Amino acid sequence: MEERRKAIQDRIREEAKELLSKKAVDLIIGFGEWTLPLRTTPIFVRNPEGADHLIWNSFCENNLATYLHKFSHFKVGVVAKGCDARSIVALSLEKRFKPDQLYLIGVPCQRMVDRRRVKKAVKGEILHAHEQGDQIIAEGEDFRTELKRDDFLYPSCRVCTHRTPTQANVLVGDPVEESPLAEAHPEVKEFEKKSQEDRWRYFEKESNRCIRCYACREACPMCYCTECFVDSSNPKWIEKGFSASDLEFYHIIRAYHQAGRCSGCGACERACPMEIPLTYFTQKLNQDVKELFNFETGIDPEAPPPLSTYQTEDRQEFIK
Amino acid sequence: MKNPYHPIPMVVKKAQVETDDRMLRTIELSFLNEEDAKAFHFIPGQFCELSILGKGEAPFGIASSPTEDGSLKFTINKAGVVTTGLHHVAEGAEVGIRGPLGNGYPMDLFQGKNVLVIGGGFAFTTLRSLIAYFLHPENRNKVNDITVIYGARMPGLLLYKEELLKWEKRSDLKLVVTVDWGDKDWKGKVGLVPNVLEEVGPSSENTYAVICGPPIMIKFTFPKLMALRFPNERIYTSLEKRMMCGIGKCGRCNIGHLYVCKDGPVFSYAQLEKLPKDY
Amino acid sequence: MANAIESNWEPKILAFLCNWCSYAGADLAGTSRIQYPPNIRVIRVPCSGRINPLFILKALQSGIDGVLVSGCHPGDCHYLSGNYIGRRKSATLKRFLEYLGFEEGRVQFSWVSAAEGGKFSQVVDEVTQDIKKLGPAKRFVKREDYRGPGAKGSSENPKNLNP
Amino acid sequence: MKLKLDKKDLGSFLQNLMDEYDLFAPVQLAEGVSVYKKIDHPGEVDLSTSNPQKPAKEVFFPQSETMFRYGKSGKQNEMVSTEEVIRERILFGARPCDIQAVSITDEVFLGKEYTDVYYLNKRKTTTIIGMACDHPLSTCFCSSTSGGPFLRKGSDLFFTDLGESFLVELLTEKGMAFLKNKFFKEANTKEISLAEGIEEKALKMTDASVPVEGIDKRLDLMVESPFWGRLHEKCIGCRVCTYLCPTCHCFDIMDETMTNGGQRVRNWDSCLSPLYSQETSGHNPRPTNRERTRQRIMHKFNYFPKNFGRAACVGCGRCILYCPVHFDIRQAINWTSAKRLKLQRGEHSTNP
Repeated sequence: MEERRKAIQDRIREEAKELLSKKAVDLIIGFGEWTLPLRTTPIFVRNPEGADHLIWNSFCENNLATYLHKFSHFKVGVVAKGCDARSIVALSLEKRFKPDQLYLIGVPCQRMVDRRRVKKAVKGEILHAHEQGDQIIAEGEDFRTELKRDDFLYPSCRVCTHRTPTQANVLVGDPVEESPLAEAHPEVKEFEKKSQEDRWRYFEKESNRCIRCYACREACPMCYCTECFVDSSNPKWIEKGFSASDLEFYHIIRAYHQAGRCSGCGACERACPMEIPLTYFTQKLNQDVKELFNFETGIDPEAPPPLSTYQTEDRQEFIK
Repeated sequence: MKNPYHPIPMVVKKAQVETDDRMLRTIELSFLNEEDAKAFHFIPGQFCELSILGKGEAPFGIASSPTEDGSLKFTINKAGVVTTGLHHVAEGAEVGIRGPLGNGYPMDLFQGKNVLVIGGGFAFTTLRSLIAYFLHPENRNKVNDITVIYGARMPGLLLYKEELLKWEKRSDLKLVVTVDWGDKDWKGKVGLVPNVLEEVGPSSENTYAVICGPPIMIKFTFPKLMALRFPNERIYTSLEKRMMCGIGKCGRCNIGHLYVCKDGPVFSYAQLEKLPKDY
Repeated sequence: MANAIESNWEPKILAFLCNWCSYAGADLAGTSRIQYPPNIRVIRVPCSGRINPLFILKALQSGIDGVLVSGCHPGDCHYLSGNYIGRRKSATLKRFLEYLGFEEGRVQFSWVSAAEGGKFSQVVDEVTQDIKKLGPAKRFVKREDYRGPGAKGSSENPKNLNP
Repeated sequence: MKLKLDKKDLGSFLQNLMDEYDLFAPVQLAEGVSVYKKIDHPGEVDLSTSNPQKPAKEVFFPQSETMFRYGKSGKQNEMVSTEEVIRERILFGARPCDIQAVSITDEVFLGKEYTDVYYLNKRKTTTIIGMACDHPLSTCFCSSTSGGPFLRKGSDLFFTDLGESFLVELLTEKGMAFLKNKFFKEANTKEISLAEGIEEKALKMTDASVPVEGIDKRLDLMVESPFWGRLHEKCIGCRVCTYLCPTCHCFDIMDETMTNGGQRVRNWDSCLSPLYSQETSGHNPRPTNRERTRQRIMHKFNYFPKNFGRAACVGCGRCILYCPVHFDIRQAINWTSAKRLKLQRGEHSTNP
C-alpha cells in the first residue's frame, strides 16, 4: 500500500515536471499538502520546480474536473482519478473542451477516506493523521487511534467500479481490480426498502437542512450553466426562501439535471456543510440510467448522453 | 421607530412613453398621504427605490427637481422584472417608494460657479433634475453660466423633448443637443458627445463638470475634460450599481469602503481615483 | 373526515398536451361529444419532448393534484424524435419522483393521436380515477405558513402566521 | 458575583426560562450538524459540539426573514409589518466568537444614519448567555482577532463548564436580573479557581499568531496585486464560507408571491455569487471569481476596518473547517504579510 502510494506520487511528479518543462501544458492541477489533517487541497502548478508539491494519498477527495471550466483558455494537465476522468469524458461529450486541450495524468484510485466519518469515530480533535499500510492513524492531544482504512471510505468510493481512469493520456500506476466494496450504494439500497411514506419523510428531513449555499452545485463538474434554474428571475422557478417545498424542489432538479451525466464522484455530498446525503439522489439516477438505457457516464467517449438520444425500443410500459 | 424598509404609497399621476423604441417611460408620482409629502425633501442626484408589491424593488434617480412641487418623476428603462412592471402600471395605480436615498449633487460647491452638464442616453434623468433646479427663478442666480451637452444615439431616443425645445430658446442656458445618427428631420448636431464637447470647448475656469452617461461615453469624455484642464476634484459623476436596501446594509453596491447607495451615487473623480475599479 | 374529502373534493389535474396529436385528440373528443371528467386543465405544448421536469414540479408545488403529459405515438412525432426523447426524460423523472416518495400515479404519461378522441377521454377518465384514489396532493405542495415559530426562518412574531 | 448552576438542574433551568422567554440554543439536526434554533423542549439543547455549523447571527438576522406581507390588491396600506418581536428572547450557549460577531453586525445594522428595525428589535429583546470555550479547536484564531475563548464582552451572563456544574457570571444589567434565579447557587472558591484554570488552559490553545493586526494597511497596497489572481484559483465560488461566517451580513430583498398576496423577504446573500453584483443590463462589476474573492477578503480586512475601525473576522474558523476545497483564511492573511513578493514572481502556488 505504502509503496504503491509513494510510487504513484513520484510518477505524478515526474509526469508533471516533464509536461511543464516541455511546455506541453500551461499548468497542472493536482493535490497538495494542507494545513488540516485528513485533507489535501487542489494546487495549480505552473513550473517544473513546483511539481514537487504534488502529492498523492487517500485524502485527495476533490473532483478536479470542476476547475476545468475556470481554465478553459489554457492547456491543462489534470491529475485524474477514475471519477475525475469520467466527468471529463462526460464534459467532452458536451463539447466543453477543445481537442488536445487537456492532458490527463490518470491515477488508479485506492478509494478516498471520509474525513467526517473518521472525525466522528474518534474522541476529541484530530491534530495529525497519516496512513500506514491499511490503517489510518489519527492523533490528538491525548489520544492515538488506529482505524482500518477500508471502514472509513466515502460512500461513493465504496461502490466505485471505475477506479482506473479509462481515457487517461498516461496512467501512473498499475490498473486496479475493478469491483465495488459494497454491492449497491448502501444508502440507495437501504432507502429503497422503506415505505413510500418513510421515503418521503426521509427526503423531507434531509433536504430541509439545506442552507442554500449551493456548494453541491459549485463543487459538481457537471454544473456549469451560465444561469442555473434557481437563479433565473424570469421565469422564477422557485423562491429563494426556506419553504420546505422550495428546498425539495431545488434538490430534485439539481439531482435530476445530473441524470446520465453524474460520474458518482460524490463531490456534492462532500461539499455540503450540512452533511445532506446527496449521493442517494444521484446514485439512484445512475442506477436507473444503467437499467433503462444501459449507459454509464464517462466510460465510452463516443456514446452520447442518454437523455439527448433515444432508441425506438426504449421501455414505455409506464405510458398509457 | 421608522422602518427604513417600508415603502410609502404613491399614485401614478401621469405616465408617458418617452422614446421611439418604447423602452423608456416616464412616470409622475404623487403622494397619497399629505404627511409623507411634507416629510419628503430631496436634492437633485438623489434616488428612490420604487417598488411594486409582488415584483420587487429597484433604484431610480429622481428626474424631477425639488422646485417642481407635489410630484416626483422617474424615467424607467425596461430591462428586468421590476422595470417591466413599472412600464405596465396604469395611471391611478399605486407604487411604493423609499427615499430619498443617496447623497445627491454637491449643490453647495456649485454656488457661484459655472456648471457644465454632460449627459448621454437615459442617464440624463438626474441631470434633468439638476438643470431644472437651477433654471428655477429662485435658484438661477446661484450659479453663473450653465452649459448642457446632451447626446443620444438617435433623435427618437432623446428624453424630455418638449422641455429641450423650451430650454433651447432660453438665453440663460447654453444647450447643445447631439445625436450619433441623425434622420431626415433632424436639424441639430450629429456627433458623439466627446467630440461635441471638444467642439464646444467650454472653459474650465471656475467651472464644475457633471457627467453622466454610459460607461463608454464617460471613458472617452474624460480625456477631453482633462484636455480642457478640468481638475479631478471638479468633475462629478453619478454611479450605478446593483442595489437592494439602498441604505448601506445589504452590502452589494460597495466600491472599496464606500457604498454607492449611502455614500454615493455622486462621486468626484478625485474620490473615484482612490477606489478599486469595482464598477 | 375522509368521507368529507371524498364527497366534496375534486382533483385538479394539469395536462400538457402536444400540439400535433394529443391536443387534436382532445379536440376530437370535444367535437365528437365524448364525455370525460372536467378535472383537467390543458396546457398546449409544441411537443411532448418540450416538457421540462421543472414544469411538472412547478405544477405539483402549486397544489396541482396530478399531472398528465401526453404526446404522439412513437414514430408519429411531428419533429421526428421529440416524443422519443421525451419518453426517456419521463421514464427517469417518474422513477426518480417515486423513489423520493411521491405517490405513484401523481405524474402520468400517455400517447394519444389526433384520431383517438375516444382514447383521450378514456385516459383522462383513468387518470382522474387514479388521482381521486390518491386524494389531494399534500407532499411537496408549498405551504404558506412555514415561517412560524420554531421554523427555519425563526421569525418570532406570532402575527407572522397566516390564519 | 459568581454563581453556579448544577448540570442536573440545567433542564429545569431552561424550562423555567422558556416560560418567560423564547429560547434559542444549539440544536443537533443530524450527527455532527447543529444550528442555533428556537427550542421547543430543553432536551433539544445540545452543548456537545464546540460550535454549531451556522453561527448565532441567525438569531438576530435570520437567513430568511419576512419584512412585511401584503394583500392581493397591491395596495400599500394593506401591508402588515413583521418587525415586532412579541416575547423577550434568550440566546443560550453561544461561544465568545459568535458573540463578538454580534458586535460587528451591530455596527452595520444599528448604524447612525439608518437603523435596521428588524435586527434592532431582536437585538434589544435578547439576553445573551455566553458559554466559555474551554476547548478551542486548532482552526480557532480568536486570540488573533482581539477576541478570546473566554472573552465576556457582549454576554449578559457567562457560563463556564466545570464538568459537574456551570460557573455563572452575571455581567450586565440584563444579566443581574437573574440574580434571584432559584437554580443558581453561590459558587465556592474551589469552583472559581477551577474555572480560572480552565480559562488559562484555553487561552493558550488558540492561535494568536495570525497577523490580523495591521492587515488593512497591507491590503491598501494590494488592491491590484497579482496575489488575487493566485488566491482565487482554487475557490469554486460556493457560498459556504459566507453563509457560515458569523460576521457576514449581506442580504438580498425579494418578493415572494403567494395565493393571497405575498411577502417581501430578505435572504442571506453572498459576495461570492456572480449574481450578487450582476446588473440587469448584463454588466457585472465583479465579473470573475478573482474580483469576488478579493471582495470577500478586502471587505473583511480592509473596507470594514476603514468604516468601523476593526476587522470583520472573529477567528471562529468555520470557513476553514467547512470549505469544500480547503481554503484557509489564515494562510491568506499570512500571505498578505510574508509571501507577496514570492507570489508576484509567479512561483508555484499552494494557495490557501
